Amino acid sequence: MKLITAIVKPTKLEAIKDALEAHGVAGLTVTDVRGYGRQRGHTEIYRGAQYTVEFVPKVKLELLADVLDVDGIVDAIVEHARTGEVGDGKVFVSDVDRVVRIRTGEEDRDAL
Amino acid sequence: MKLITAIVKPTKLEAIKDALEAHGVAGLTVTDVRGYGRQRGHTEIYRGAQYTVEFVPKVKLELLADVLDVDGIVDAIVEHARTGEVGDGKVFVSDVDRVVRIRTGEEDRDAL
Amino acid sequence: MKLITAIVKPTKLEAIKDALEAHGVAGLTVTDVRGYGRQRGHTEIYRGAQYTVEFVPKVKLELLADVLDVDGIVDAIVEHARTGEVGDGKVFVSDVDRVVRIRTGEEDRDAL
Amino acid sequence: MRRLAKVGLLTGALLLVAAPAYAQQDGPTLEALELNVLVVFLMVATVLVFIMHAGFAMLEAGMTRQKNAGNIVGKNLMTITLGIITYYAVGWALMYGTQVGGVVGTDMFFLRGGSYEPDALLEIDFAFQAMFAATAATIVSGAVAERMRFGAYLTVAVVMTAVIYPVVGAWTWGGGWLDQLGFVDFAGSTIVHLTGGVAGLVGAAALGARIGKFDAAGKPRAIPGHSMPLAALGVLLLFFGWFGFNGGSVLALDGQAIAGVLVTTALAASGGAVTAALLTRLTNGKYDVAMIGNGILAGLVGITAGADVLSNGAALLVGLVAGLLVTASVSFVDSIRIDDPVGAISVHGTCGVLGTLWVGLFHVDDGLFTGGGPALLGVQVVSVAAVIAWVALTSAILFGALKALGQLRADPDWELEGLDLHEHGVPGYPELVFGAGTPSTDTRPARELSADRTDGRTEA
Amino acid sequence: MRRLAKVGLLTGALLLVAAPAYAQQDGPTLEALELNVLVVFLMVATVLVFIMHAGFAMLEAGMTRQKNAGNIVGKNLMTITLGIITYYAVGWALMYGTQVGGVVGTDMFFLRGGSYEPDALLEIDFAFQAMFAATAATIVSGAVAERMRFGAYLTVAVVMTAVIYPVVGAWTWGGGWLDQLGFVDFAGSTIVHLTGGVAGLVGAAALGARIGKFDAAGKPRAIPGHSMPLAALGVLLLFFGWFGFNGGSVLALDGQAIAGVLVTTALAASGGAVTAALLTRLTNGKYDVAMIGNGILAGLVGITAGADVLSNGAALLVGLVAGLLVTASVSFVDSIRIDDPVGAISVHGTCGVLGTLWVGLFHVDDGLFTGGGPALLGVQVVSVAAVIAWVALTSAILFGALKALGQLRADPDWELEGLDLHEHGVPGYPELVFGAGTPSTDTRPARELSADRTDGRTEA
Amino acid sequence: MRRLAKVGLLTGALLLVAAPAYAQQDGPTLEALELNVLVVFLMVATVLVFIMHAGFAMLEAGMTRQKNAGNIVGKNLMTITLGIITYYAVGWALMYGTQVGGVVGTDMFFLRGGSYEPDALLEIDFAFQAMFAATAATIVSGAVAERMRFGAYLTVAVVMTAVIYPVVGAWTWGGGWLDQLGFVDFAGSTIVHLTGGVAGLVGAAALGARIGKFDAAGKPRAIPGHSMPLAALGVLLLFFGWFGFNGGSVLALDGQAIAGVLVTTALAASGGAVTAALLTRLTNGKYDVAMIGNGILAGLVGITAGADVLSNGAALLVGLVAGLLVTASVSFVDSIRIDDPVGAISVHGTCGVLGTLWVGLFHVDDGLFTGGGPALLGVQVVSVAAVIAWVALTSAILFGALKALGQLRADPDWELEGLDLHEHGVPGYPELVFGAGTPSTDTRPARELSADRTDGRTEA
Ligand SMILES: Nc1ncnc2c1ncn2[C@@H]1O[C@H](COP(=O)(O)OP(=O)(O)O)[C@@H](O)[C@H]1O
Ligand SMILES: Nc1ncnc2c1ncn2[C@@H]1O[C@H](COP(=O)(O)OP(=O)(O)O)[C@@H](O)[C@H]1O
Ligand SMILES: Nc1ncnc2c1ncn2[C@@H]1O[C@H](COP(=O)(O)OP(=O)(O)O)[C@@H](O)[C@H]1O
Repeated sequence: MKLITAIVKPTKLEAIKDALEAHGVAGLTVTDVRGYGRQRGHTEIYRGAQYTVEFVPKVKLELLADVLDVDGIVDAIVEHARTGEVGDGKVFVSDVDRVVRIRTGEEDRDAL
Repeated sequence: MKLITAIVKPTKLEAIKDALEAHGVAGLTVTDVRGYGRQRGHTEIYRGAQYTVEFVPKVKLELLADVLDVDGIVDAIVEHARTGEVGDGKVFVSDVDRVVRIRTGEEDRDAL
Repeated sequence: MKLITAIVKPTKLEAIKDALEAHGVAGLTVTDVRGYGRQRGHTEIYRGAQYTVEFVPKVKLELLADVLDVDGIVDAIVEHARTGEVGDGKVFVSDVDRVVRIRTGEEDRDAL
Repeated sequence: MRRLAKVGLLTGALLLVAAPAYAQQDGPTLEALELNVLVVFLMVATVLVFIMHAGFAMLEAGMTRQKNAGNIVGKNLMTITLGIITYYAVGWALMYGTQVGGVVGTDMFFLRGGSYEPDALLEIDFAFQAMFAATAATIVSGAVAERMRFGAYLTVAVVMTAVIYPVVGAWTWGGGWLDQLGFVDFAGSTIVHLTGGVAGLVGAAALGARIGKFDAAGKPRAIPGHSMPLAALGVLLLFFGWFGFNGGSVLALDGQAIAGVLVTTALAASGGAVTAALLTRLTNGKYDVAMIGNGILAGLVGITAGADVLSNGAALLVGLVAGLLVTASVSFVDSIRIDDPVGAISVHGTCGVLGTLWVGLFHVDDGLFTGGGPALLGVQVVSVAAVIAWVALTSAILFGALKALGQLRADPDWELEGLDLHEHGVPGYPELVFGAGTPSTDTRPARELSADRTDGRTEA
Repeated sequence: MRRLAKVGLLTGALLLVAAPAYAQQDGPTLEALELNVLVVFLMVATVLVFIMHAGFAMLEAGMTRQKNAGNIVGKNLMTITLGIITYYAVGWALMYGTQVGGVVGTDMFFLRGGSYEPDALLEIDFAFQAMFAATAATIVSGAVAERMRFGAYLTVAVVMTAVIYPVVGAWTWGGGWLDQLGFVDFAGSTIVHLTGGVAGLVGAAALGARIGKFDAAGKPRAIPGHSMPLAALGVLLLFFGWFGFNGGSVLALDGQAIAGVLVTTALAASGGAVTAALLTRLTNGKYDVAMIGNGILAGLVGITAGADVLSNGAALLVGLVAGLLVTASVSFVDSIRIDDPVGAISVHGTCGVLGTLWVGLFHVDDGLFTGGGPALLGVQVVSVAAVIAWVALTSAILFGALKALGQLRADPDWELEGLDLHEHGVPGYPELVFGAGTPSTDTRPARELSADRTDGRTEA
Repeated sequence: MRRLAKVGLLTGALLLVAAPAYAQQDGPTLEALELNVLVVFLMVATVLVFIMHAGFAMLEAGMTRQKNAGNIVGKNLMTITLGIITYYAVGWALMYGTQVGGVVGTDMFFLRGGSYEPDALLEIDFAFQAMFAATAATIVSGAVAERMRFGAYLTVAVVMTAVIYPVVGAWTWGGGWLDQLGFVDFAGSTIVHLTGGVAGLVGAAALGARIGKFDAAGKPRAIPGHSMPLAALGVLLLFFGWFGFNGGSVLALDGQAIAGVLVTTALAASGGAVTAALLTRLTNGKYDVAMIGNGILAGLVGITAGADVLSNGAALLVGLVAGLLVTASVSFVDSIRIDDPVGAISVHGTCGVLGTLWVGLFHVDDGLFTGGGPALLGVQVVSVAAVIAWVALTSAILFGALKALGQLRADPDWELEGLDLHEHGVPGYPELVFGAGTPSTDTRPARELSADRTDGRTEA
């Protein structure tokens, strides 16, 4: 089993979710995060003083998937998350030993 | 070392934490997340228009544990997170190379 | 590729970020989390009743890095996150199969 | 044409248009002016009491959890509006209609018929007093917050403003048997606040505690409200409105009385804050801001019965005592396993009793401690008891019936997930629950949107 | 020296200092007192209408998303302030200056010259009416929320208070042609609310919908506001202020009229809440709190035209109807793919028409259903049509010009990330966006800071 | 019996009950009516000034971080309440008691004894002025926000309302030496606002900056407030209340003066908004909403000294200037490394000076630019200097003593984690800190709870 993690622009979440749904993905988990990267934050003036925001709001998707489905899912995410502008984010894949569905106790593929 | 991740219903957090504490777990980390899965969100009417919430509030627990303790912890989580209703969530386990306790620099088992 | 995860005190975020930047780290992702551990929460009185907060606000940093950079980064985090008080948090390292930069499709080292 | 004209013209011209009969009858006499000014004074008082409903809304929202924030303010919106209609249709009649046996009025439904012709005084008096009726009802909403069904609450609000409060009013301000006994309750420590507090107590008892309020051993656990700024705003709006609540209750253009009442009101509220602050600091080591808010309200409830007949010193003192009493009462209510999320029972009930009895003790002329003997105190005690009995009985029937019908308490999962979602379909703070910017709405292909903004950002 | 003195002294002494001519002329006469009281009455009304701007700010902020919260309250701050200046410089003159052809005033710019000498009545009348002008403008801000540029909005606010609203005012309250026709609009269902509603409709149409408001198939999607407590506070502040809006519009020290207006206003608002609550409960199974808020405002707009000439029954009825109508209208506006985030078009536009026609139907003397024949109704219809035509035309030019200049709508990425960030540099809730405690500021070495607090914590 | 009765009856009957002596003495005369109306007018003004404390609470809370939200509103709750008591016990006496040498009053502690018998005017005057005293104190709380200990702040609030402000008041409104010099400060640009601003400056300097406010190089960093909607609500409530602050300061039933004051107040506030908006737009490219709010308040402070003696044009102008000045002043205060989280020093201090001197320049009769020569300006300058000297000295002693005792500044870890947690035990927004639905309370076994709700959800 694999865990696919994607850090993307918040405005892309809906499109990605729709694409993954079409792709047969049955579930995923979303977290609000803040990113620091090549896309710099803003420097603004607030009441006359400099206001530097170094973190940019992003959304993190976590998705458990079978090894065989990983590449398709990664491609779908990359396609729908891309604007071509700096700050589009990352997708990464890591290994998972075991997955359990709490409701039923099913494991691995069956747990998705 | 292993990382156990559980995505559960927010109302179950307290019971799980109490169970894990009883089980000897010394620490864990909690994140507010939103889940998309078999448990569908709501479709409501707000001011006459359809309001579809596709994400359901969930809580993510992350727990570093020694390999030997993993099964007991997973079982404890599954037991206390279960309502039997769709949306109870997932538990998954993955591998961790190295854990450091920041305060002391202790590593691995000693870092927990 | 490796994923370095650090759970630290929120007030240390800025110092750590500055240190990592000096260290050549190009990006990281931050999440607000709550921790349960040796550092106990508070027991307070609110309107005459006991108010026990068992979770302490923490910040989670996630950082994709090349294997070769891991130790230096971990050391930098540990150094700048440390107050010596209980609750300083953990750093842990895990393996990542593949990293993609969404904007360009570059992979692994090039994706950072 | 709508412009102010020179006064001579104006009084003539506009009045002739607006209300010819009236203008003819009154003319520019001192009496007519006094009447008109009295209406303006009561307009001020009416709007001040009205805005107390915003105060209750903010206080109750601030002192409960965010998952129920829409629900609680929804209750407040309905209380004042339903309350006005009900009091117009029925409540006023029972309270001020021609009485039967000193117990209840029988005419003037919909403000029609009865002993008064519709006129300026009737109308403004109604407006002022309708706000009071709704206040008695809204006190309940705090005590039953976070677990009662919305429909059931609407029923309670209707019955409170139609029957329970008006009957108390009939006995007292309506000239009924307690009034004849000599009961003194200037602006309603008992008539409004204790009535609301007792109904709240019965409601909270009938409902049971919120899930999680008491641990397995029955020990109370604090469930802090979600926003101290909203709670503080609520307290200050209530304090603001209370100047109209008490000031307007002079019900006459009597500057001496009005000024005196404003000062006693301000002093008592202030006293409540100070002792609540000090007591929490002394016992817990920390200043409990929510309790300071309750202390202010306790002082206000405490002065309400005697704002016009207490010296400034006695007013400050009742506030100081109320601040202590409310703190003790909140713990006591917890200790008997009644769950009152905002402290309504202690603030309005306990301190309502305090304020009423205080008049018996410190009335400038007739108080026990001011040389007036025990007679007034006796009347106050009897009246408090009578009101408690009536309200407890009727609200027990009301809440009991709703409970028997299974309509009283929200389902546990509604309660756990929040009443907002289940009763209203949408959380009070949707973006705190479902993420910012919901719905995330960038559904057009990227090329249709202009390129993401890059100003002020540099590519590394 | 600043102290109240005994009245005799006071009236003499202070008046002599403050306004010698005035004091001499008036003396302690009944007329002088009446004039002074009238000013106090209108001061009360003025501040009440003023606080409606806080009501609009809270309502509009609460009913839009958190990413635009700073922007929307910024608009409200600018509307009332720019509006006062513009109305002072130009608006009042066009509305109340010496008229040309019953269409527009021509003097009294900056309140100078013209038919009135500056005096107490002119000044207080201006203060009161300036708040009305700003109200007409601020209604627009709700309809165009979350996607219009700030600079463009300021332009709209200026033109609304300088020209569009004052011309409507000149035709009616200023004594122009509609007034001469016999148009009845007591406090401005048409003159203020419909004017704002029509301009809002034109603005919303010119702007187009917010990204994500309609799905690919054109079906409306709800975009809930970010804070129901703020929205409810806004509704209650508006209701509060409306007592001054309508009450003050009596414009005379006429207790009978004032009292009557307060009661009809309260009843209509209440009616709106009740039907909106019941209708949403019946159709969706849930009480829609935001719609209850809209229902209250709908009832208030509905009563505004006839608050002084409707019976209490007709007032309650117009509220009940308004609660239904606003609910239907909100859906209708959605269905024609106009995006009105806060329901301004339905509340102020649709119910503005309702209130104006209602006078034609139920005017105590001249209504169609009260034996007055169809004449008044005819005048009301013509007047509504005339106002719609004027406002639609001028605001179409205004919004059209802004659009042609590319200055109307915010860039899509501004809109997606929030107007706060792009127009104002800082989010309305920075810590919800960038994390709590921004900037995270513990930059001193650990040893300089005292050790982290450990009280109340135990090492395991 | 509590009902309005026909006026004849009423005036007789109720007055006899409430205040027999008074009723006898006054009768239904014009003088009695005027006095009673004056009390009503001052009641309106009093409640308006009171609600400014809600304005300060919301403004200060909105412009600071969420971790200190409970703390800051707690300070506001205590300032108004402690302030009322202190001013009642001591402050009024020092300010308005029989003076010694034009410097300080010596009797009337607890409003007793002294030159006035307790009567309607004394009582209402006290109520009105107590709100002013608390205003001077609460200004400080903004400047010292987010790092001062709660207990120390309470001490400051007491000393401000007991001594520092009353002595300034004794010199001026109390008839002391500055009054005798001819100092003109209508409603307190100097007496209230500058007094608060100077004490705030001293406090902020004594405390030092918040951690993170200045970077290693000493460059100021913005620390945005956590809620623009609350800040805007605060500004609008302050603007609202200021109509009473200035209007009520006429202290007489003088319609001419009251109306004029309301208009100058509205114009100045509006001017402040406009220039603050334009200036931030021109210099930063973005409209700074927080600065617009400061601009409004700056305009209000600027008009306060001369609201009754400035033409409308001069009023608008002082507002426009105040909007520029406050923007510059905020940057200047930053540049000298004083940390004033809400801009209190600039708004109340800098613009307090502006407003006071403006009177010397533009007083309708005696201004330098209106042909009155430099005399008044000289007096204004001297008075400003005297007040600054007194307040700076006394508050330096006060803050110095607290600092010497180690009681002034919160520990760094309190400050970093938030004063709410450490001073009050519970965050202002517990669910933002500890997660929604705290405590997560589903502790009963699953079978006891009804099954989780599945309505409207489908199993895939
Ligand atoms: N090394 C990294 N580890 C973890 N997250 C990263 C890393 N680099 C970037 N990110 C995340 O990806 C987001 C986008 O990265 P950025 O460098 O700004 O743009 P791009 O991915 O287009 O090169 C960042 O905001 C951050 O959340
Ligand atoms: N493939 C997945 N990857 C990551 N998280 C998942 C996945 N599927 C489900 N989840 C998470 O688990 C939660 C519960 O899943 P769901 O399918 O609704 O119910 P169940 O686990 O009972 O079958 C979801 O809300 C989501 O947060
Ligand atoms: N076993 C664990 N798994 C995951 N997170 C943990 C674990 N133990 C502790 N943490 C996280 O680390 C934080 C600090 O841990 P704690 O035990 O309080 O202090 P320390 O790390 O100094 O020993 C906790 O608040 C929690 O977020």
